[in-house]
Amino acid sequence: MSVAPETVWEPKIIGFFCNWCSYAGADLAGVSRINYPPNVRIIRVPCSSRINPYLVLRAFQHGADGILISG
Amino acid sequence: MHINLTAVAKANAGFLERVKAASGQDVAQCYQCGKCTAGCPVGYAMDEPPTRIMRLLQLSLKDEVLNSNAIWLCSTCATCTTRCPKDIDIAGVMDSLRIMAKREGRIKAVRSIDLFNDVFLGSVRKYGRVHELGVGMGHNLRTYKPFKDADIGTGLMLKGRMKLLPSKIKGQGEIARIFNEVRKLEEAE
Amino acid sequence: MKYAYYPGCSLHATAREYDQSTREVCSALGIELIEIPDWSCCGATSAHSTSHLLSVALPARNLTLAGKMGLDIAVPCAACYQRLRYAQIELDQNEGVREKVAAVTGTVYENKADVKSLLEVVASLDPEYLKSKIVRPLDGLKAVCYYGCLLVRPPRVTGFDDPEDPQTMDNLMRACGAEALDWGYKTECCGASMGISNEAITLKLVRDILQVAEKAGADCLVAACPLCQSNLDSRQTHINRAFGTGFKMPVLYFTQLIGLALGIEPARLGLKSHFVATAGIVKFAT
Amino acid sequence: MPRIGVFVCWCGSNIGGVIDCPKLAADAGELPGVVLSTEYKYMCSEPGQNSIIQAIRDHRLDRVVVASCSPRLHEETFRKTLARAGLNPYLFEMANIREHCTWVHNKEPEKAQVKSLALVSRAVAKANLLEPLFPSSIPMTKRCLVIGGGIAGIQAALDVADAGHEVILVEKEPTIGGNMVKLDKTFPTLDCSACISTPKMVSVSTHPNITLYTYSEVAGVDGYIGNFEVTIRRKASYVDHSECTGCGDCQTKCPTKVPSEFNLGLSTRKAIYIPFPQAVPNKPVIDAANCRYFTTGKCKVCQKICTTEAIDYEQQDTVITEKVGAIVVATGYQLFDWAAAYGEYGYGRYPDVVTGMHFERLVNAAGPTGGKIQRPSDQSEPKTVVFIKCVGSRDPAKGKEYCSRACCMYTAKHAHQVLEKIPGANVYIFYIDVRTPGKGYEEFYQRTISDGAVYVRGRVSKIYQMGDKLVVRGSDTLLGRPVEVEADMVVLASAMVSSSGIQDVARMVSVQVDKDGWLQEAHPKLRPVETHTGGVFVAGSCQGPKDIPDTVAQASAAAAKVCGLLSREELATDPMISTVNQAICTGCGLCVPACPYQAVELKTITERIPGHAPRERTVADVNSGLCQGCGACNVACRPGAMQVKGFTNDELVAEVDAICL
Repeated sequence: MSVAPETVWEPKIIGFFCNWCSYAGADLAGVSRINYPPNVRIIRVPCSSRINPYLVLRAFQHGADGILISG
Repeated sequence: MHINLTAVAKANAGFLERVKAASGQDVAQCYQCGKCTAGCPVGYAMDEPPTRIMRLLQLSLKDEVLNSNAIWLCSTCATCTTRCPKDIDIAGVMDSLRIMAKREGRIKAVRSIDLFNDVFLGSVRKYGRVHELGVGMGHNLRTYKPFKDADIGTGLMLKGRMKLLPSKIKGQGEIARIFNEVRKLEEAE
Repeated sequence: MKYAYYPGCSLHATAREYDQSTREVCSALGIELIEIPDWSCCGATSAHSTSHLLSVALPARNLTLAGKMGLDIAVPCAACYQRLRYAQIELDQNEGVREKVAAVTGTVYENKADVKSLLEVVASLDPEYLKSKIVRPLDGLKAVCYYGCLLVRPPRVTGFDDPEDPQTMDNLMRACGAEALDWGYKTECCGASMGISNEAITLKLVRDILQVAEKAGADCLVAACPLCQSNLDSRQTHINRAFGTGFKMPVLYFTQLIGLALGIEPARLGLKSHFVATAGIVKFAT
Repeated sequence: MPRIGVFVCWCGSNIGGVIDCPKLAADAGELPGVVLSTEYKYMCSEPGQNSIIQAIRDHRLDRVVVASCSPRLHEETFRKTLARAGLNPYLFEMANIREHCTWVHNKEPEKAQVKSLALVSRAVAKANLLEPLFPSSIPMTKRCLVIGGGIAGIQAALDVADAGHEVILVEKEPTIGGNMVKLDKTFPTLDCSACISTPKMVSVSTHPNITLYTYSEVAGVDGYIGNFEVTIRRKASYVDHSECTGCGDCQTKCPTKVPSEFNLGLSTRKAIYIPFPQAVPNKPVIDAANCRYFTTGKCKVCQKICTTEAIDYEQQDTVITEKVGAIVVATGYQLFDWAAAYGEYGYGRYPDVVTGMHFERLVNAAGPTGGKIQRPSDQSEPKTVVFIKCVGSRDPAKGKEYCSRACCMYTAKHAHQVLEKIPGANVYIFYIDVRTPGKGYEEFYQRTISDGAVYVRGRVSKIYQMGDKLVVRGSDTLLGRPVEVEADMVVLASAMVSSSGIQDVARMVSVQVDKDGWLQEAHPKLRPVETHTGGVFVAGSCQGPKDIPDTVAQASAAAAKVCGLLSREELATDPMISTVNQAICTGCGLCVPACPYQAVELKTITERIPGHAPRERTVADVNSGLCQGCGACNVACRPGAMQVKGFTNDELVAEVDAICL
């Protein structure tokens, strides 16, 4: 990806979060108003075992700079 | 050096009961929250602040308690008593401990306070009322600081607030009788 | 209103102005004080630090004398008040003590006279009546009321006001037109009992009280106890020397301030015999 | 083409105060498939929900996306809204723009605006692919298995049985009663433990709805919620309990003495024995490992004396199966093996250093000393007794990190009992904190102090024997001084740990064991007696250390959950589980080991293709009762035959594509 020198580069991070633990954890971060950078966007999965490697590759293909798998 | 609680309990058997009988307070109820020390105006100057006095009592550590300067420095302001969550009259316990220490001749810690009491009560005994000038000067003489507070004393005198001579009451004999009888009764006990 | 008056040793000497102002104010307000004939010392801290029995027996004599008068007792001195109250409660509730006291005094105690502090007595007047008597209100005077220990503690013994935030004196000051400031040291100990025997501690305690009063913006401290008053008033020079401070805080009896508001001449209230000059306070009475 | 409605919620100022909701709605309106995009102050409110229903009708919507809070909060709410509008509730998707966006990016509103659109795009992309889903149902076997016959198991069994359901109660010991029946008195009321627990034990044995298997263990659990099949191994007792009258003659005459488990070795029992007089069932078993006949081939005294010919040396272990719909695990606790860990307390080599449970037996009127507190070493009455709390508890170095919760109170009770039974006794209790959170507990503790117990704050560093005294060396941290006591007896409040067989039981019922060895409840606060395995519940101290009141309360709670389950004729299952497209399944079987719930198995199907002879083929099959919808099989499946409904490959890929934009 090309980065224009005058803009600050911001990574795009896709999170795959287990509904039962880390998704709830991200909810808790919200309830607790814990600010974090808006670069991460979360997709809910029923379990971290549902995350297919293909999904990770697909995300990279579509412009993601980092993947956060949490479960 | 470990405190041998077994030996202490044996050596000081009955001490806790005597404190309880004299003060009417059950120090075992103290749960060491520290509120008495926190509010004590004199706690900062004590070797064993009130909370520790209570703890030492719970373990029957008689010498540590009766030799402490704390029981003499206590100003009897009763802040501790007023705020104690377990409703222990800590100031009352301090009174009892002072009395016990005096009877056992353990008054080395803060001799001047005990002296003051002696001089004060001597004045009451003699005249029925306290002669403030006499007490102040008597105390100073016996603590070898004859001119302590002389400025205040002089000030009071100049302002007509210090009587040079004591006033004696008519019932002075009754007062003397009270002192004598109290002593007799307490010695008998 | 008629009371047996127990001035206590101090009011006959170091606290003569308290005695004077008490008599003036009570007379002006229609409170008749009849001094207990041949009253004796209550024993104070020294007695209860030495013997529990002595600390009850000495006040018992006075309670009995007042009982004979058929009057409740008004006590201006906080220390005497607390000792008399304590003795009264002990004699009422503790049969063993009652018997021993009878043995050492040779008199059987009968609970006839109730013990009241002078503050309580004055405060029991109808506030409207009191206000109607005010001729020179203390407008603009900022006062901090200092209750000390023995008027309010322990509450089991005293009980007429809140031990943490008493208001009796504050209300009287307000009735007199003064502003009674809220402050944090109303009931902190001033260490008067150790003033002679352990002055270093007393100086520190008084310094703290004066400091808080000054920060609160007070023009003067108001006391209801001869030991507190003389301690707070007379030691300021020593404190300034010891701590490098510059306190000049007038310390007045509540009776002196009420007296001023009632229009009584300052001279008759003993206002000239203070260590810290009270002239600045007298000016407020307009 | 689907007709999607997007509803952006302001959530008052929670969302609306950070981002521009009308702009988000307008931008979402441009997304593929969206025919309506609007916003409202509170979407979850009654008027908000009604506006969705109205929009579904007015705009013929067939998919709904709500951009608001977390689906964990309101997914159920809006699914019901869809159902009220006559739409399949699973044609719904949520975009979490509150917890995951405005609440955490409130200082960067522009970036939050961009992110919220990405989150809505993801939801819309998924919504385009949503299919209607339908719950299926499974039948319910209206019987309950209770594993463990302590007070928790007893209470749960009685409650379920009283509600009219059949209960199978399995206990591994020869009697039910567990730990509670060994105790002397219970805090804070000091009522006799046996007196309140033995009547319950009798009720179990006489209850028409309860089948009791003592001296038995659960050997296997198959099936799933509503349809479990349980294998129970009944250990040979060598006594035919249908013939035995429980007269006890055999036990009297038996020549072999071994330490009594019930009395923790403080007394002996025979090789044929009834553990204690009030045992249920009140029939003996033969301990073959110690029986003279079994070890030497000679004796048979019991057989000779038995008038009903109940002794049967040929008896074998038997295995039975039972079908149940629900399981309550109530396997309880045991005491931490302090002697293996605490060398400073003597590694168990000082006979007068005992545990709290030993003390219970020593102080119990029905115990080996008739209730006289005596030192195990010389049967003398101890005059100075030291209690040490937190032995193995709150000690991550030597024992467990957790607090065992009951010890503060039972130690206070023990101290009270010493002071009551031994005049002039000195009692010292070494503690770190005193924890008394229960009704009447603090009052009881204070009463013990009034009784004369001296509490010393500090851990004991060492115990050593000196003559006939045990020197206990500790410190008083309140004074900051080391102290020591010359004690006659030391009682250790040793930690509660889960029963030794817990791992096996947990594996059989597919319940997780936590880091400390306790069974994991589904939610520590809101689902305290349920587990992550449907139909399996926990009761009592198998879930964590507890005292009797909490144990009984939890047992009744578990029973209430069981009764709720058994009251149904059949069970609706969550439709968001795995499904196999058997047409493309190759039968490779990779999904079978991937499944943590044993929900997938291979089966043979017969395919009939016109023009061909029928042929048999192996394919995967999902048991909808067992499947929890985790999707591990979905990932393992190479041809893509296995799909979790609601989280299919296509749906997730669409989500990834949309969220990356």
